[in-house]
Amino acid sequence: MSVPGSWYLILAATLFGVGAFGLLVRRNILIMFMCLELMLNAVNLTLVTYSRMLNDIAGQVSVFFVLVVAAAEVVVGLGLIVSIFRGKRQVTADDLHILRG
Amino acid sequence: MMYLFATVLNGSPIKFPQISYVSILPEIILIGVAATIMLLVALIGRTRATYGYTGLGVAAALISGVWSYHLNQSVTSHGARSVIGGALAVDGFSTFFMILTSLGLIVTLLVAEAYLYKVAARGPEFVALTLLSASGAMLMESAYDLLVLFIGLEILSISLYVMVAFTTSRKLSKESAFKYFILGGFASALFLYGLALTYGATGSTNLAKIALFLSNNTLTSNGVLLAGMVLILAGLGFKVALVPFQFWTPDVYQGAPTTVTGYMSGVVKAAGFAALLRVFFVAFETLRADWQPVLLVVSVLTLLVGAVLAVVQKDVKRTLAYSSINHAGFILLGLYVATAASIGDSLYYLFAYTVMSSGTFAVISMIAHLEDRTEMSLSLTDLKGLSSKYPKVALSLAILLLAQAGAPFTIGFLAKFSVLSAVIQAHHYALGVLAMLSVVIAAVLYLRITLSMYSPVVEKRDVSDEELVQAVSLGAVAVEVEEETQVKVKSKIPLPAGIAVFIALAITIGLALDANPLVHFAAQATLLK
Amino acid sequence: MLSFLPYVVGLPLLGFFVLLFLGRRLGRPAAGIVGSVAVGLAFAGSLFVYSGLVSRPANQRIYVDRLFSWFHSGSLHVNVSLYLDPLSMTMVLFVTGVAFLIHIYSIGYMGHDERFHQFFVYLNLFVFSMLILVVGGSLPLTFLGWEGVGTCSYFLIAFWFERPAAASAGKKAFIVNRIGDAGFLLGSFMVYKYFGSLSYSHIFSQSSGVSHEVATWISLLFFVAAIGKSAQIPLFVWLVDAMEGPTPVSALIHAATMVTAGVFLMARLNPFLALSQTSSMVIAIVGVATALLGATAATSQNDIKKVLAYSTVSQLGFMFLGIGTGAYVAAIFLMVTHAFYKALLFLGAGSVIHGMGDEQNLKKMGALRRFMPITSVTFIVGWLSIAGVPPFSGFWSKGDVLDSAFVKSPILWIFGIVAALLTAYYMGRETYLAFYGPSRWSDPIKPSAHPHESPGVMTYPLIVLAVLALLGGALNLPFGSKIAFLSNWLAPVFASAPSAPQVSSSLEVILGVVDAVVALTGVGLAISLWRSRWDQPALEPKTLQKAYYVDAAYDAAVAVPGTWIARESNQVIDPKVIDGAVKTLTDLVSNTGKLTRRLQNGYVRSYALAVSFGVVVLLGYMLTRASS
Amino acid sequence: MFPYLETLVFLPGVIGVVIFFFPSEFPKRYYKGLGVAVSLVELVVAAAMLVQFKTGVGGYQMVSTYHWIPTFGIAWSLGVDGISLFLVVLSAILFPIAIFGSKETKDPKSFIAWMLILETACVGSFLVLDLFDFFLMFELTLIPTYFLMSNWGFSLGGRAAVKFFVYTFLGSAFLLIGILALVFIHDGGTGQVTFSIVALAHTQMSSTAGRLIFLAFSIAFLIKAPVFPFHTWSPDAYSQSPITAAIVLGGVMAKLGTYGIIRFDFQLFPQASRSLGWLILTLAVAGIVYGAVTAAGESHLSRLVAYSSLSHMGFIVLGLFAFTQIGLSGAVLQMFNHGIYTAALFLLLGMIYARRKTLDTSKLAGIQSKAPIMAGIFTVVMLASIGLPGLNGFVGEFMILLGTFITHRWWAVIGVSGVILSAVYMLWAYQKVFHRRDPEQRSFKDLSIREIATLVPLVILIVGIGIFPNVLLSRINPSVHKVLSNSTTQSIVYHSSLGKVAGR
Amino acid sequence: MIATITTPDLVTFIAAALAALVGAIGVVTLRHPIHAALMLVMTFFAIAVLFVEQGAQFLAAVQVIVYAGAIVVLFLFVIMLLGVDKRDAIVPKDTVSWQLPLGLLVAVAILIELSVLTKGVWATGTHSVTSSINGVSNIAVLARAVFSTYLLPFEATSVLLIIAVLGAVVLARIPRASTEEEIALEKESDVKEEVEQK
Repeated sequence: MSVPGSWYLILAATLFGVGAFGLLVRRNILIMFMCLELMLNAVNLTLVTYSRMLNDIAGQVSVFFVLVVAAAEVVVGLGLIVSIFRGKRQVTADDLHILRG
Repeated sequence: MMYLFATVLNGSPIKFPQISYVSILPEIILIGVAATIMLLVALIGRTRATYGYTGLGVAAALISGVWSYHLNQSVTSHGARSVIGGALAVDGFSTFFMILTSLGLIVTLLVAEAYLYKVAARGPEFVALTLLSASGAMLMESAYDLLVLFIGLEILSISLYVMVAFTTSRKLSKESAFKYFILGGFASALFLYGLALTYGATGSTNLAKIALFLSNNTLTSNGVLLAGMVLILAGLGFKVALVPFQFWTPDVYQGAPTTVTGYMSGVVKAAGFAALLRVFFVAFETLRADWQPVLLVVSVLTLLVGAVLAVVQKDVKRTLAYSSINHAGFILLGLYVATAASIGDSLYYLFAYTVMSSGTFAVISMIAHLEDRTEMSLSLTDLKGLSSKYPKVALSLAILLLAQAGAPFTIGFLAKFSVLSAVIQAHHYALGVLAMLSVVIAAVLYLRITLSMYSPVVEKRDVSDEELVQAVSLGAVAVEVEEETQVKVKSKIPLPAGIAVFIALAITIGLALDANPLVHFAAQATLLK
Repeated sequence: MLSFLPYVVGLPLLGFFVLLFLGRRLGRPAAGIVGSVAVGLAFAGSLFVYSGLVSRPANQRIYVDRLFSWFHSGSLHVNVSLYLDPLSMTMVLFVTGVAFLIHIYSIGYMGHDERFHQFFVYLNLFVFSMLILVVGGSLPLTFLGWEGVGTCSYFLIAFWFERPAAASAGKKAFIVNRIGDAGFLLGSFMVYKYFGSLSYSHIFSQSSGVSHEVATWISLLFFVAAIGKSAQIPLFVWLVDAMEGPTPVSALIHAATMVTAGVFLMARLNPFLALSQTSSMVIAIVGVATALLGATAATSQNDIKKVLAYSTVSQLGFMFLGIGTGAYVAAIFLMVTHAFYKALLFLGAGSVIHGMGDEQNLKKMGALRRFMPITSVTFIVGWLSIAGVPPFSGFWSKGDVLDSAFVKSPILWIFGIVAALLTAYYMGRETYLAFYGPSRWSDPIKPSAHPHESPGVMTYPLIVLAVLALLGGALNLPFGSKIAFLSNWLAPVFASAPSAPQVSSSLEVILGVVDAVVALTGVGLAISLWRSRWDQPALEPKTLQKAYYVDAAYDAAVAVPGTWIARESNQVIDPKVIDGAVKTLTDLVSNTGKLTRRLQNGYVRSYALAVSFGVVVLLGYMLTRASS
Repeated sequence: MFPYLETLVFLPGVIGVVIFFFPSEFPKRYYKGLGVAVSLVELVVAAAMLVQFKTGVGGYQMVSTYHWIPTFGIAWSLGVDGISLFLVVLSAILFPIAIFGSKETKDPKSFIAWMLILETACVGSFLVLDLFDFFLMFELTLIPTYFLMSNWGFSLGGRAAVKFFVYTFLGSAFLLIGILALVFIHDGGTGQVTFSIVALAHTQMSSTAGRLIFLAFSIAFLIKAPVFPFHTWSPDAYSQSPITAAIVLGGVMAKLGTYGIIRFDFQLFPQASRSLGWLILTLAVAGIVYGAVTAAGESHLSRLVAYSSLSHMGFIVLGLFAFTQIGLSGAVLQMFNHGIYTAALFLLLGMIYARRKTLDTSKLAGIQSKAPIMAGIFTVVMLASIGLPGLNGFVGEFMILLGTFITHRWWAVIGVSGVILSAVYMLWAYQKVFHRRDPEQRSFKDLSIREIATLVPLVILIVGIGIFPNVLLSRINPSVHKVLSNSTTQSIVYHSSLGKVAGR
Repeated sequence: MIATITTPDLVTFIAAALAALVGAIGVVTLRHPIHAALMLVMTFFAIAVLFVEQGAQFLAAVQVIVYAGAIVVLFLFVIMLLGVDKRDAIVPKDTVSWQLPLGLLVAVAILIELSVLTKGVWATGTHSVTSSINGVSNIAVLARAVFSTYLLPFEATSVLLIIAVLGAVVLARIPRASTEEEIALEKESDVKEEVEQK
């Protein structure tokens, strides 16, 4: 018998929480982005776990799609970051706060 | 070939679902034309003129709109159906939104023409991205499966990230693109987590199956389900800018190219609401008692935040961003009431809002073009003297703004009226009063914009607001009207944008004078299942 | 013949319109002549009407001419109808008569004014309004005339509106009168409420049906109106200021006709007074007090017209004394004779002013009898008449009033007698200061001031009025009922009055003698004190000069705080309090906005935090919803 | 029959909209003439309607209905009765005069277009018999007014316009809620969604609901009128509007509030109108006194007229809530009269402003000696406003106070003080502006023939109605009687059964 | 229940979970982006292990290839490209003082709320019969699902990839201010914007 699904799920939730926490507190844009990936991975873990628990392939299929989405997002996101910060020595999100109020 | 491949893998053949190409033709057209445009760019190369590409895009939008209308007609006569293994629904609801999306797309593309001239090198890509993004919107609107919904959402969003970033030579644009991207990613993650939890709780991602499961089973522990639902609400609420998920809206609306802002406020919001409606009224219908109070609180907050924060803004686009938040609150109000009539009213409102908002941003974009500024942060004072320079533009903007404020003989009025009547019919009197208060507060913001358009450019000492108010209330002054500095600038209004604004105006007023078609149209779109 | 009545009323109106549109073109003196002719014809017409009325039997001398319906709604029907009875006939006659004389006089007096024609525009309108007032067949119509004369009075007082004093005086007169008008309106409302109609014929036929209390309220409310119009305590202040108007105006409006409208009104409404002893007493007391106040104040004035103004106040007080004691006929009698001699005195004063080059200060006159013989003689006639020296008209009319006061209450009579004594005295003082003594007008600063007699157009009216003042007593001589023409003539009008106080003939003789003695005493006193002196501060105390500081008291108690309240209301309460409340609401919104927007701090992390926070709250809510 | 009402409602507005699409080559100087011509045609149609109007009949006449949005139960329904009749005529009279007297040179095209649209909105508000349509028209008045005020107004016109818009819009917000609540209560009772006031007049509801909805309606009307203490937008709006708009604002639009009270409050909520009448009466009386006192402290003539309007509208509201035939008829009459003399006052102020560029009483003096004709006409108008008998202001005021006295004695007594106070502020201002001598001896042209021509119709009306108010009253009375009898019948029926009313 | 878990499974799970957690915490706390990226790789690997542990072999492979192989490499490229050397710590003087404590609070709150909501019952859905994973092989079952029920989303992901390409092209081609004059203008407008915002 394998480890109960709920353990995995709690682990996934924790990973999700850590990722979210990272997004909230980090100011390095790249690291914020990494935290996003972390959250997506947590979701993936959840989906795979559910897939096993429900004996249903849909969860795994979802992970498959999430992977694609994540890839596309990363491509565009990093492209964006590059185009924004090209030539700048700093990639701090806090520099971008002109728009406010 | 496919079949062979599948047989080799596994003794039994894969049962491919019946693909009704007719039903997904609108999306196919958009995607196909986008691909064609990219191909043409590769073959022909780039020119500064982008008429051709825009024309292609508009044609695609038009055809997909017409086709959606055709679908709508067939659906109303033959009934709704779900296609491609239950992944998509073709019903009054989805076709309604697809028509709306096509409309918004047409306006966006027409307006973009003038903007594209300035970013000529990448013009075709912009058109292609917009078409792709709209196809994502359509996917969201007809999705009958959370996963399809998610894919649609991402198609919509990722292309939008690029569109927002289209003018990153400006600092504001960069900032807004970045914020939208990070927060959009965050919202997607939340949505996805919600999807996962819902899947775990119900064993499916298909809306119909979820609904079936929930109506057949009474869960002893529905915590996961509720958590999933809340996270989905957060993810979609982000897209339609509900409080407290609205923080990105003003920043992004302000910093994005105005054309894109218009697109976001119209098409994207419509798609978001479509998804929200579909998920909550199909999949989570049985949980109504759980989500209804949430919608109440959120809609009230959204109404108030949108209105109250709008009146203290100085930037036009930012102000309008808050106004769109206020509108979102109104639409949500109809969802909260959740009667068949009220949903129809919400849809009506959504339609009206999309048209008015797209039109408004179209005019703003036109002003940017006329003033010969690629992108700008247009403050209220920048608008001064507009009416004497471009009376027609000013009048159009004024009408659209007043329509948003709920002026009579516009669909804006009918929209507010119908949502309110649903609210009152359900005996939520206090809520009605509150909503109207927010309308009154919001009226100030529209008036402030029109006011600055119609006030002359005065080269005089700056009188502070407080002084002026003081003077008005004391009535001590009967100052003569200052002589305007007449600056007659004869920039030509770009024809495509002119057409776009005309379309918006024609719908705004025309469908108010003869209200029946749209009323019926929206009412029929409430056939969700 | 009676049907000629509308034309009598209409003629001055016609004159008004002709002068209004053509006056400037007519120029002078044609405009004045047109105006005078209109009023003259009206006078002639009223004689014609009179002959018609008098030809009827005494108890049928009421003629109602319903012209058209003015306004109606529900049970309210107000017609434009004329109501002619002996009382209004009397008024019509003397109003048109005196007005005609004064019109003629004005042609001369206003001869050099730049707005000559306009003066006659106003005068004709005034005569029309006055006629409407007296023959109006219902309360609203009377009110039309009532307000009309007030408005004309306003126009005419402020005729020389470039002078701030004149403008202010006009405004003051109108506003003070409006206080009275409020009483008139409320009185009318009461009448409608209890009678269901506003027309006299209807009211009078039912007046006995109301309670004492209602009658008291109604009569007191109308008395408020009369107080305003007839310058009684406490609303007399406007009349003295009204002397800013041209002198013919003072003569016509502020002495002879308009100010007596209050007396007329009370006489007209005698059925109510008859039902209420309370209000009669109030009227009598107010009347005698006013008579005394006016008389004392008149003793110390230095302005030739102000003496006459206070005198008018005082005489009107006498009339109200008559009304209050139930001697309506006496009051009307006094009103008519007063019209004669007071118009005479004012016109005489006007002649003096005209001759002196607009000098009005008595202390700068003297010895004018040598330069203005006709004026001085007629003025002396007026003096003796008002003083009540037999056989001048004032003796008879004032005597009647005092007699009835004696019957009512000796205390009233004593005050009345004192006032009568003072009347003889102050008019003597004025006569002596103006026409006798050393000349004090050879002012080196104004050498051009050279007194001269006025032209014939001014002196002839003086002569006519002097004759009337002398012989006016003949209207109602107390020698048997046959000769008492006015009493007989007016008897039907006051039929409902319980009984006019009757004095035995012996007492009447005694009282008459007392009156005469008092009058002569007053005259003698004036002669002895002022024959050779002109400056006696001891006899002109400041308090009396200022008329007991009533005007100043009004300033302090009403005008100053009123202005303050208005200003505060306009500059503080409206913008700061009421609009301030509105503004507080809007500020609440914008301040909330300003506070809330600080959450929108521009940091993307904070936005994400907000999103997460939203999720936390939503999850938290779901905790309460989750099934266990 | 000729569609009088349809023509009246749509003619100016449609032409106004069309004007917006005129080519820019169209000569600017013709716009004013065009505006006058259109509004004169409107006047002719209104006159024809007046002739067609049957006297002695209380109900709606010339009724026509078109089902506009059947799904929402909304119909486009027009009709006229004695109450709306003269308000329509008033609008038809004032608009040509206001346009003819306008001096706006800036962008005449839009100016005329907005004016014509405003005329449609005003006339429409008076003629529609459907709550939805009424709300639409009631709201529509705001937009042209807003533009007129902010584009052609004085320097602070924009701010005043926003204040005006938002303030009245706030009232409308409650009105809309009230309308919907009423409609759905009716729907709940009868299962029929309709906005027709005739149908809704017999809605059964609890007295609490009736009162609340009554208040929701009333707040909109009280703000529009304006009635104390909801008036603070009006001094700003009146003083910052272009004179042309001020004429309409004070002359016609203020009447929307009082008209709404009669047409909707009284007919839809007779119970609540009576039970809460004391409240409105008190506000009205407070407004009479407060408006007059505040006007006395005012130095800006337009603002003074605004405060005086507050006082006069107080009288009108007083007459309405007296619930007597006399008071109500008087109030309806006075609505017309107030429109006439207020318009005339604003025209005169405009003429003074054109000459002196100020309306501050402390900067004006001695006009009467330079311009006797203007002074004369001003005097007549002023006296009409003071309520001098023989001029039009009197009859209405008298009837109002009399009607009030019968049922609410003490309110009438306080109201009478307004008679005194109105003389105070008016004469005070007149003295400052027209009397005395101008210390600087500047020149001041008397009225031109054109200006006299603008004013004469109003002066004729002022005098004519003062003497022959019956021309109006004979048409007003039957409708007023109907309103009152409706509300009394209803109050009886309310306690017994609904059957009788339905049968009637 | 724990007793029934086989030891290798338990050990694998604990090891992988620890690795994933440490990696995640490392991403969040490490100052240098490159270190963070390496920590991310560790998490990805750990998760891949957990996938295998749950019978999702194919996904585990894809996870390693796509995430660790492609995505993190992309990250590293960008870090190199931008030449970011400025370090950013998690707790330096933060401009928004309440961000860190509130962030922590919120994250913890979400976790707690989730666990309270579930009460240990995570999966309430019914076991699937139609698309069971106990098929021939993981890949075959997955493929079958992708080409039948999920055909549409599968096709739609192609659009995503187009967009990714298109986006990358567009973003890469964004013209920089070319002339000195334009650069000056840009700076000026930046300054102006900042002033306006303040």
